[in-house]
Amino acid sequence: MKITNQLIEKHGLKPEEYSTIKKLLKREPNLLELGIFSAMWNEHCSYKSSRKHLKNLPTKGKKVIQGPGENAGVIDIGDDDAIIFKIESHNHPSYIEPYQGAATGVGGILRDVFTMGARPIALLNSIHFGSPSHFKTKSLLNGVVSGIGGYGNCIGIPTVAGETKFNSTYNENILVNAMAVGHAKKDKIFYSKAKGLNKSVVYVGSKTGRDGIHGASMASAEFDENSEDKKPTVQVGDPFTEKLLMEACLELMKDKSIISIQDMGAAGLTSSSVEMASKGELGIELHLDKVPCREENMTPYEMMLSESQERMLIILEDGKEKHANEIFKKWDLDFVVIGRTTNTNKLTLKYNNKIEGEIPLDALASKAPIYDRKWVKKKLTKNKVDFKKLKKVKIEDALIKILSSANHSDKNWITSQYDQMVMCDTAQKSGADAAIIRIHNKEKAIAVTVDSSSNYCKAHPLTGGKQIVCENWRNLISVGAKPIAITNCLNFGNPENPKIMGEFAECLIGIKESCEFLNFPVVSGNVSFYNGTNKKNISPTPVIGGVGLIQKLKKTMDHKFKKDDSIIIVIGKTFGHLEQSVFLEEIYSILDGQPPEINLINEKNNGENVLEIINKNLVNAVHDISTGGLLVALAEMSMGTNYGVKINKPKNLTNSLKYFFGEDQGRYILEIDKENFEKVEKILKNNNIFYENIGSTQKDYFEIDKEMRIDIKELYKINNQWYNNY
Amino acid sequence: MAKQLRLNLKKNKLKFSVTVTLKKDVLDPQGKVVQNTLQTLGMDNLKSIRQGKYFEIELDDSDSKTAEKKVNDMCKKLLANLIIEDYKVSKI
Amino acid sequence: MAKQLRLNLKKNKLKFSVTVTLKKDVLDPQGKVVQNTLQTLGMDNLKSIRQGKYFEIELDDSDSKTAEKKVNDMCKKLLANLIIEDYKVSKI
Amino acid sequence: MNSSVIVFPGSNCDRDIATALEKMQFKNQMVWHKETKLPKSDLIVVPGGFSYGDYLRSGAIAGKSLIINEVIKAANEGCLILGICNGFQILTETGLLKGVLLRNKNLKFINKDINIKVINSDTKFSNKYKKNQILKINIAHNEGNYFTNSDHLNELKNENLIAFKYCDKDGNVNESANPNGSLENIAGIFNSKKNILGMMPHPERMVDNLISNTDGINLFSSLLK
Ligand SMILES: Nc1ncnc2c1ncn2[C@@H]1O[C@H](COP(=O)(O)OP(=O)(O)O)[C@@H](O)[C@H]1O
Ligand SMILES: [Mg+2]
Repeated sequence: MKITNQLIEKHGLKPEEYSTIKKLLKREPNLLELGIFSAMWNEHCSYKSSRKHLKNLPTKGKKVIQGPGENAGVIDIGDDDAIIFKIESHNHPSYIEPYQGAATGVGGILRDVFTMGARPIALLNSIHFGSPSHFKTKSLLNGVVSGIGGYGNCIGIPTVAGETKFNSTYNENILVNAMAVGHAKKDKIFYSKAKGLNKSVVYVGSKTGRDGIHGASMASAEFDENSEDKKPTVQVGDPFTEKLLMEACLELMKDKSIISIQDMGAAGLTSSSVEMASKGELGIELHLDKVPCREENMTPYEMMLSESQERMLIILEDGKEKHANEIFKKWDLDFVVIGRTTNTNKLTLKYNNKIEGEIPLDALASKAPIYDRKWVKKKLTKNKVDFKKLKKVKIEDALIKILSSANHSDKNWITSQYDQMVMCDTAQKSGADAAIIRIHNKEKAIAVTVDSSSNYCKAHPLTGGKQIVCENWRNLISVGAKPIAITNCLNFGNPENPKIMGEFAECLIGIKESCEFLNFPVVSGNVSFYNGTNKKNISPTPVIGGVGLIQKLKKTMDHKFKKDDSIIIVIGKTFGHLEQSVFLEEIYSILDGQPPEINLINEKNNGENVLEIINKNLVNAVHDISTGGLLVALAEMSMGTNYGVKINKPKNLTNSLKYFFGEDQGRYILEIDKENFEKVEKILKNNNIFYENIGSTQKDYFEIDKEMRIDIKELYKINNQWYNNY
Repeated sequence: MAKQLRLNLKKNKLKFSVTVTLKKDVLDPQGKVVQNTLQTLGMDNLKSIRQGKYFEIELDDSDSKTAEKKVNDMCKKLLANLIIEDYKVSKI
Repeated sequence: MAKQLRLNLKKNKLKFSVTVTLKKDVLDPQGKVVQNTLQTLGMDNLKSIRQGKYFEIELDDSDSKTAEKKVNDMCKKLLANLIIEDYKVSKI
Repeated sequence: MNSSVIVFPGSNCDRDIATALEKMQFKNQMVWHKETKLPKSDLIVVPGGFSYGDYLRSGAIAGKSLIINEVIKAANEGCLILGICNGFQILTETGLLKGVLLRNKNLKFINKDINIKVINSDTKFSNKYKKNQILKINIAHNEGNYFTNSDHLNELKNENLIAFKYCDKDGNVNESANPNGSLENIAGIFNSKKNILGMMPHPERMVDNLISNTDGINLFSSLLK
């Protein structure tokens, strides 16, 4: 078939890129080869727009065993234990088909983690929907939540934390990011780099169908007159098969059969085979007639580009084929030797021994295009909100409005659809600042959480980028964990637009600064560009997934008040920064102004001191102050317990709204027994930490002196209505 | 008498059956497992089995044309997901 | 020619549809919710909706009678839970 | 005491129950569904999870597996059988327990801690509990809505075969304490010989204070007596 300009365009390749392909090949590609280039050179696989910026992220550290570049990041948590984790987006498929899109997103990220030898122990998700009043939001929410639950519950891995946000910026492009965390033995980690000549390349898992063949689906009319609907662009997930695949892989990983292993994710067989061979500086030869197919008459093109789920590619040590085959047969999975490693440095594709395509591997990998795209800096707005012009609002009414809003309502409706307890190591479930998962049969535990802040990132990408890392760090600290490393999922609009590229570049600078300062390296991640429609891009939404370590889990720390008449202190200074706050957004619909500043020095000191206080057992409850400010955080600490607060009115701030709803960063609330107070004070004073004694806990009522008093059961009710009424 | 007739007409119950099936080429994990099970249970000659949904819908409508249109609407709006599923409506 | 015929015969694909529905006296929570949803979506005149399962089964069989018996067997053995469900087989 | 945990493809609470059994000093073995012989056991557990993906009907396909015939044989010989969650569903599909588990009435998967009341504490499975004792225990299922015909319901009542009922934290058995629409708030039942218990809640999740509570322990210690 002649490669026409139209065909090139339908494969998402630019004319210049096509010229480069011809140069690299020293000839015209055939259709199969064009498809392979299109799959490897697209943004998703090649990171062509982002690579230049990602390079600057701090990825090394004493605890880092493997940074970005593998299927997932690996950190050392002491003894012989390693934690393997990563986050990934599945935004577009989830908008088209929310249940299957979200489900296969979970499936994909799980494979990334167990490919490396880890047994997954926790799932997290960050989901962003359009405005609740948008006509699609409700069904998207329903579908995404049941899809995430459907997959995780079935495979039997607890979904323990996440975040859920609504904002009209996602009306036409929701975000569904899924994170998986696994545990492995340090000396049993598996990588994707191939080694050795003439080794068996084995296909295992589900059969290949015509799912999600991309580029091809649009161009299908060109090479297949049989209508569009033959080629579904959305994959259907099969968590049951994934469970079998996971158990089979983990069983095979017990001995030394595997040289390298790679899941077939985006661009399926193409990217997995190319990555393994190119990392190993080898060649690879595949016999496509051997590929297990679900449908009749599948072409090599379709096989190479199919994104059917629940498949893996393995390179085996010599003579291990029979042993491996037995394991996969036991689990009722396909197992076929489909090729060998070679010394040609080429990807060679044969069908019935006839060469159908042959491409030098460096053309697909190291010589893939990299762009230094134009980007512009975002100016920090000088606009301040003029309070005198705003209509008066009572503190109590504002609090109630925030607590009953979509974004700040209790997420119980969501989290009760996820099995959070399966595996019996979930020491702290959803609802806390971070979830806590015990390492099976050990005393230690990890804490995990995900965070994002699109409003801050939109207002000022650099500050926003810094802030999300800090918030994540704070959430881990709040449950008594020492933050170790993060993964990140960078959801942005169209990178060809210099403004959007600027948001990306600056968010990354912010992330880098925080990570460096806090010694909180990035070990894995994912970039998702082109979120939005042509004219309307989403607000920049980098999502941070963090992991922390609790050395000895004797009891869990959370944010719920435990006792009557204990002292409440706020660590960190309250200036009353209201621009970009939830208060202004929810009460006045004001979205203007600068986000709160981040002071990394204070951030670090405050956090480290809070951690010390927790470790010394001097505190009953800890909560970081995030969106909604002090008052919302206090309400969150009260709701669902028997204890409210009695807060003194602030003395030195003129505006109590600023005091109670301001979103100054780096702050924590601590509930401390009276008899421990002196010890806590001493630690804080010794280390020059700013803190304020703001009041005490009391039974049943949430009270600000001379300002408001409300039954905490009432607050709880208010906070639990939104989802059930939606 | 005329009134009676009208009433009857109004009360006319119309019944439709709807089948919703996955599009060809879409993975049917359930069907696959059911097929394997039937085969291990000794059901030879079984070539393929695909699973879908079935609905029996009753409408209080006098006109079978408009009723059928309504059922088609239901399918598009809720019962079937046209991205991955096809549906078929028949009168029963 | 005879051989050809036999081959054809052997290759005879027979296709059946099976619907499995909950018995009348068994609560159908799913159908109920679908019904409510449709009603809130403004589907007036909807009288009742019941949900069930649908299977499309292909057999490599030459004789339609035995094939149909086999399909009935499949239903009894696996596809339907006769305590709560009824099934219906039709040739398509 | 010797226990066996049956593992089906898709079982996912098998490790959890094994951990709990070992903690309670059972000598436990895992039994793969393709096996045709059971090791000598005093207790057989059919664990929770999504055997065969819950495809078709939850428990239906596992109910046709090879090993199930052995479980049925053992049950008829009086061996103790415990089916938890998906295990309960499997036991009803095999006919070892009567009735069925339908979709939850809200059509959603439900995972939360709920309360159940011990209705019959005079069995091998429940003798360490007090009658009417209220337990806080985790449920996690899509199909836990127990249903049976009126004859069987009468039998359950008359012969004291209801093991647990969903209740509120004060022990009231009512509609609002019913998480999934189960007939008469039934959370678990015995067969007529009371050597088989099927229950939707997960006792194996309640044996460790650091993770949850220890309300499930007495079920296992009852068996040890
Ligand atoms: N989609 C979700 N899946 C699981 N847990 C969620 C989800 N959305 C929110 N949560 C949980 O709800 C709680 C509140 O979320 P959020 O307000 O984002 O917390 P924070 O401000 O501390 O980051 C957290 O414990 C979080 O894990
Ligand atoms: Mg928090």
